[in-house]
Amino acid sequence: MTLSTRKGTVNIVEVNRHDNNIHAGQGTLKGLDIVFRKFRKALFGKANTERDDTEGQFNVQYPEERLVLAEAYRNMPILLYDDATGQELCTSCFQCERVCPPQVIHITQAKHPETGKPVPAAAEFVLEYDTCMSCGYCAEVCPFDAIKMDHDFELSTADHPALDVHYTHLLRPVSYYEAIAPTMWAEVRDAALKKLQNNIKRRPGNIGVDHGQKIAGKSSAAAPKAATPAAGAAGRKQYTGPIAKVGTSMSEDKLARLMAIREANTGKRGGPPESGAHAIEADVATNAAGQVAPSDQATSGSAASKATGPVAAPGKNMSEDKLARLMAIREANKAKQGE
Amino acid sequence: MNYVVLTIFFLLSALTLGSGIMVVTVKNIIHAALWLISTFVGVAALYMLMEAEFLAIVQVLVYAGAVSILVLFAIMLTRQITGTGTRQLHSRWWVAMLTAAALFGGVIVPTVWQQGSSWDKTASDAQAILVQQATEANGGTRPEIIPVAGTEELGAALMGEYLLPFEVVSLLLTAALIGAILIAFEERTRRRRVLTLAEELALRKRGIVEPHDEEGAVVPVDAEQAV
Amino acid sequence: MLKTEELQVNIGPQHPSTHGVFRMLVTVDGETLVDLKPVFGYLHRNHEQLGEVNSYLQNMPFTDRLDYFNSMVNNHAYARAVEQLAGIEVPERAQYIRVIMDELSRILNHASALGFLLGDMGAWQTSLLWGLREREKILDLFEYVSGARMMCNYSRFGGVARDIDDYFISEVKKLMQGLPRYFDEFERLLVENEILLVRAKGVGVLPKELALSYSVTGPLLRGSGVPYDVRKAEPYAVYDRFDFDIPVGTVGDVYDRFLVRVEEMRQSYRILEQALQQMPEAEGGHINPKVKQQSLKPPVGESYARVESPKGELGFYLVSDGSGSAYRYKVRAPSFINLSALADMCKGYKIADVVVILGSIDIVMGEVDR
Amino acid sequence: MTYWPVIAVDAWIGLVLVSIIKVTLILVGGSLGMMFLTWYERRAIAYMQDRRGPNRVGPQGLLQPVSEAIKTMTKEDITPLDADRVVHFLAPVVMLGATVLAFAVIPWGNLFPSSLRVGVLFIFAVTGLHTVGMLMAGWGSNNKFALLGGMRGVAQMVSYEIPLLMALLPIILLSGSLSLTDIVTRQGDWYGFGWYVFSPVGLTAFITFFIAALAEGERTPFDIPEADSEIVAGYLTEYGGMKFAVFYLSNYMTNLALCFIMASLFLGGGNGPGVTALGTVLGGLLSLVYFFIKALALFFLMVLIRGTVPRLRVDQLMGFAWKFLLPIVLVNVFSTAIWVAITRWGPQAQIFTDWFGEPASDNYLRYGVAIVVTLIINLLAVYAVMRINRRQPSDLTEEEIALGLAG
Amino acid sequence: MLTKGELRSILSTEMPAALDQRWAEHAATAEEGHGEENKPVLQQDDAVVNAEHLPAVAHFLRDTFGYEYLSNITAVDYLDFDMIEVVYQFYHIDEPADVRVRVRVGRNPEACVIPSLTPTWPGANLQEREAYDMYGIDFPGHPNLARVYMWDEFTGFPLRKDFPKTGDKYTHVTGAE
Repeated sequence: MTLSTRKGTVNIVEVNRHDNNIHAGQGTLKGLDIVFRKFRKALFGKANTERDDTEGQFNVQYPEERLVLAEAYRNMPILLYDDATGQELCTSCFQCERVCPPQVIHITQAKHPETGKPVPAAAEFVLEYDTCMSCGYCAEVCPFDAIKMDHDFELSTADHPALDVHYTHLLRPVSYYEAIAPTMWAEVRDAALKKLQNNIKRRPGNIGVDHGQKIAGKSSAAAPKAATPAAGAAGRKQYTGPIAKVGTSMSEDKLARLMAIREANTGKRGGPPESGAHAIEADVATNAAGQVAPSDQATSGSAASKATGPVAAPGKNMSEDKLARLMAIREANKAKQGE
Repeated sequence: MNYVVLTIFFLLSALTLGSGIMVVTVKNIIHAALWLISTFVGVAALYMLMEAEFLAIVQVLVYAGAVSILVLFAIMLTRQITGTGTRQLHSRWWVAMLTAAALFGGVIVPTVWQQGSSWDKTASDAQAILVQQATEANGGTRPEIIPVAGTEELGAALMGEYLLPFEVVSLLLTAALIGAILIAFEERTRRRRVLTLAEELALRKRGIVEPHDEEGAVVPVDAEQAV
Repeated sequence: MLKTEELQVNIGPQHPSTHGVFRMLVTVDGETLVDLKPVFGYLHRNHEQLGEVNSYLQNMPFTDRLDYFNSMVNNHAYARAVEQLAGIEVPERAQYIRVIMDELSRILNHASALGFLLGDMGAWQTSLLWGLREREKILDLFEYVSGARMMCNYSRFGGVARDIDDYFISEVKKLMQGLPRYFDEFERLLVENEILLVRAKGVGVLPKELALSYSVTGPLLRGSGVPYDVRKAEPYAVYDRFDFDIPVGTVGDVYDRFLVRVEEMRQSYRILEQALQQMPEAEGGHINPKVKQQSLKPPVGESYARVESPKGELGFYLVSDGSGSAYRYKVRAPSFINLSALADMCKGYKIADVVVILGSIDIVMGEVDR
Repeated sequence: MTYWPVIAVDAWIGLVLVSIIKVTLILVGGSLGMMFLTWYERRAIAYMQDRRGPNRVGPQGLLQPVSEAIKTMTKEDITPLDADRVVHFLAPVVMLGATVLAFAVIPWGNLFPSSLRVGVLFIFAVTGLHTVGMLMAGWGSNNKFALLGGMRGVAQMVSYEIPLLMALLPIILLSGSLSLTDIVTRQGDWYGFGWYVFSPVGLTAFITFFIAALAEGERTPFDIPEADSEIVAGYLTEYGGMKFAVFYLSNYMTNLALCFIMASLFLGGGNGPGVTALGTVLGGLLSLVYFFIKALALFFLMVLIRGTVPRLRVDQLMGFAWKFLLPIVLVNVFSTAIWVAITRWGPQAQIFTDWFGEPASDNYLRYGVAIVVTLIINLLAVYAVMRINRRQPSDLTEEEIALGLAG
Repeated sequence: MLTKGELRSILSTEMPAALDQRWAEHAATAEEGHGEENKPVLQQDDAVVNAEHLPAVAHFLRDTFGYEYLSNITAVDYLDFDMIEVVYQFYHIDEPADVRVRVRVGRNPEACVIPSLTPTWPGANLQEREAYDMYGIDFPGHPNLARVYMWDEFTGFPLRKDFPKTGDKYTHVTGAE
């Protein structure tokens, strides 16, 4: 139906009010029928995992099953440091502090111990996790790719003051971020590491490394974050849910680029990476090994799956194919280093 | 006579009488109504003790379940429920008491006079007495229907012997029902009706800007809103 | 004669069906509603003043918190207002991305709003959970593209934060294969349900003649039979390139609003189909690279930009004094203004209808209280 | 061993003991049954909504109600300051008492028949006492929502008791007894399939009774007394912890009892194929199984309805009871009388014998005629009632059409 | 369809008394300082009407041109001009562009009075209440002019530019005062 207005015609569709139908309960019966069909489908355990599916159980049994998080997923900001040297990427340029909408970032710039001149490194970096609104602006504006958004969301704590997170607990190795967001890191990696090299030249002594090295990304228990994913990771099973196929979004050329970058970097860095990276690689390996026969466990419906990986890893959120590819890359890298 | 039954009987009687006393002594009328329900239930239990199942159940169904609910309903819609500050005793309370006592005596004395000799009879004895009385009344032959409170007998009696009173009572109740509906209907039409937006608009379209209800009060219609 | 006494009841602020902390001071005569006073502000956080303190970019994530069901639409509207103020061009591709996000938002909003409406009517959440199932899928897509499920913070001045990729498009297409089934199921479940009919027909009528004077917009206005849709009246983004209909009701009661929402989901589906088809040819990247996002200082002036949010006309009124933050930042929140019709719409109906009428307006307190 | 006969000296002591054991069994069994029902309902409704429902505590979440019982029992018992403390406290007790009494006369399959001659009436008499508890709760809480809920609840109960009892009349007419045990045994013909629901009058009675039972048990679409979206939780608003749990318990036990009663009255109770063939003990056990399956199936129907339909409004609820259910039920009583006349009257109505032959259980002609006649009467009644209640668009004024009242 | 500024010229012939000329000179001075930061400029294109004539103008706009949808009421506090401007945005149902009617009133309580549009446009109800709550504008004729966001006991009007904005909960983290 079209309606003519001064501007021309507008297509309108008048809704059908079913005024002239006789309603003797058949509408209710129709409803009962469709609900019963749903019930039957769900009762026999049909799982609803595909995006075009409208039948079957769609809920995720959270602590055991987890959705694969998108790479772009942002929760709380973290700071990165280089695995190899322990150099922090942050240069205290205050861009993030300025852009932060709720004003929760507080940076103190490092000073040269002798001259007192500012050094491109942060002496202290405080983030109020309780007020942070996870908008992701800090990561977006950071010219040095030092601040990134973490994927860890299990941050609940009874200790409210601990949510003013300090530098030591904010730091993660670069490899950690690489594991949770490989493509996003690959896009910026070159530039970031180059800038870091420039900054390191201007950092005297131990400035810029004396926060991250002490905890080396393995996250002390005092930190409200970081301890939790590892603790809860044992016995986690891979959920091939609606978003599990995120990894497929990595296009071929991107992948190739990633490989190239990795190879170049290993050459540049020289020497084996630091412990953090090792740990992650080991975890990835165990994770992948544990996934040889995950399917029957996943469908068995038992609450706790039996996989007992030693320490699970940030890599747990990745889909299988992504993991496999990452593994392949890592293997290649290792082989290169060994030579 | 069985002591257990006797004990139960006294307990139930105490409950019934105690509740009855509470009905007239408590100040809060809601509590009074609740005590009334307790009385009804006690009476029903007494019926049950006498194996008059149907009567007991009807007592619960009608009195405890329906009549008292209506009483409660009516009470809750009134004010002064708590009854604080109201006097319970009239200055000539003794007149009322004497009247009540006289009436009670008028019922209980003849009963005791007549039935006093059969107090130690059990239920089956009572049945026998009933049979005997009915036989005497029927002129020596045992009648087919023994008047006890069974459902079948009740039904037969209502549809046979007492058909006319039954029908008269039914008519009376129907009349009462219709009357109640009439009163309620009148009340409803007289009540100030709250107009919905669409009704207001419809009235305004017909040119009635300020509709009056029957009492002459103006149902406000915002004249400014007329489009 | 017997007289009945009017009773005042506070529905809310803590009440299962007031959609947040919202209070209705209701005067009832028996069960019939005589007067209703909406009371709110419990969630007031001075959003507009924050907008005058923050820089233009900093304010973007705050708009997420207005109507937290449709943060994509809020971002879009705010970005439009700033773009209009600063004269920023938006690439075609970014426009398409915004349209896709808006229409996905509309589907997810209506799916859950209808579920909540039926929940208010007393249906035990079945329709709601079916709606939430579809909503989950869409939210997962939002998360994939923007990084967050609800607080998307996706638009930027002159575009959107991240480009969408082939995977996203293929997933949207896949989602759209299932959506018609969901619509059909939903209609089978409830559209002709007798109890819904008696609960919704003739309830909360907002006549066509009065609807516009109440300034209501969105499904509320269209349910009353006024074919007004910002997407048609002022085709922003690329809406003039799509072929879609405006669903309108005839009576203006709860049932019409219900049906209009159901039909709007189908129309959104049509728009999505066309958008995905036209998208590959669209020029330009996902964002205008010339715009200085952080230090944006629009010239002195004012702008008002509006979009058709799922709840109605969402507008942002900005006054710039040439500095980095707005001189005046005002949100024309559809839920807030639609609420002004609530009291009159409820008058004369039963107290049980009030929650249904409120549900049919589809308010979000984050937007009402700001 | 010597004191054992001492106890048995007086028969009444044994009677009291047995009664105590029975009452305990009913209370414990009822509570367990209620716990099971909550789990059953939540799981079933979860599957309807594509969810899983409680599945953590115990196998398949079966112990979830237990954990919740513990939770409610350990909660603080709060009485509002201005509430009528005694009434507020007694309301759940009255409610539960009324419910438990109803269980006294339910025949558990063919194993434990009940003996009360007016069992059917008894059940409705004692469940009628619910209204007292509801009103006490609503008034005693001193809360407007609670009072509204209590009032609504009582109005609903009182209204729906009439169609409920009237819907029962055909069954009483058919069986000629008020005892549940008798009614069940009389449905044992036709290889255990002589259920009353298979006759047109029985079917009509069943449907109307089921609808009225939904209202009596406060189930959707008639859960108006506790309509959570309108009046928070109705008369339960001010209750928490153990008192609330008692209300909850009584509510579910009522529903359970109603399901048992419906299974007994219309679906043949424990009757089914093979019950008579297997003998007393085995057949009795089988009948118990049949009985529970029927009751749970009926409860599933209630859950299915809860998962599908919205709630009616108060005035619509009342209108439905008085304008739809009551006329249909009354006509059904009449057509039951016709059914009885056609199938059973021999000498009373010679003309039937002339036409259809002697009344007997294998005189299919009589049954066929009865089915056709009563079916026609009932369908006509339903049509007439719907026709009268549905106002034609031509009867409406222009404004009313504009208001959307046509449907 | 009315173009930008057309209503102003129409009004100057139809209802010359309704137009508010007081702010023309202010605008002229502001025009010179264009480009200077942190200084808002008064818009001159739209019809600026006297407060008491606002209902008449609004009805004129609705009845003559069919602008019957009052979309938005925005109050802006121009502290520099000691004036509060209220912008009424009207839409025609078929037109993409709005017509803005501006009312400029003083900031002191006696002058801050604008007749309410709620009797004709009930949709203005909550928006006028909001303007009252946040800016202290009195709308005579409004059925229930009470605070809408702030609590009733609150004093002051929070969105006025001279309303004090103080307090930082997180000074203990930064150590700043």
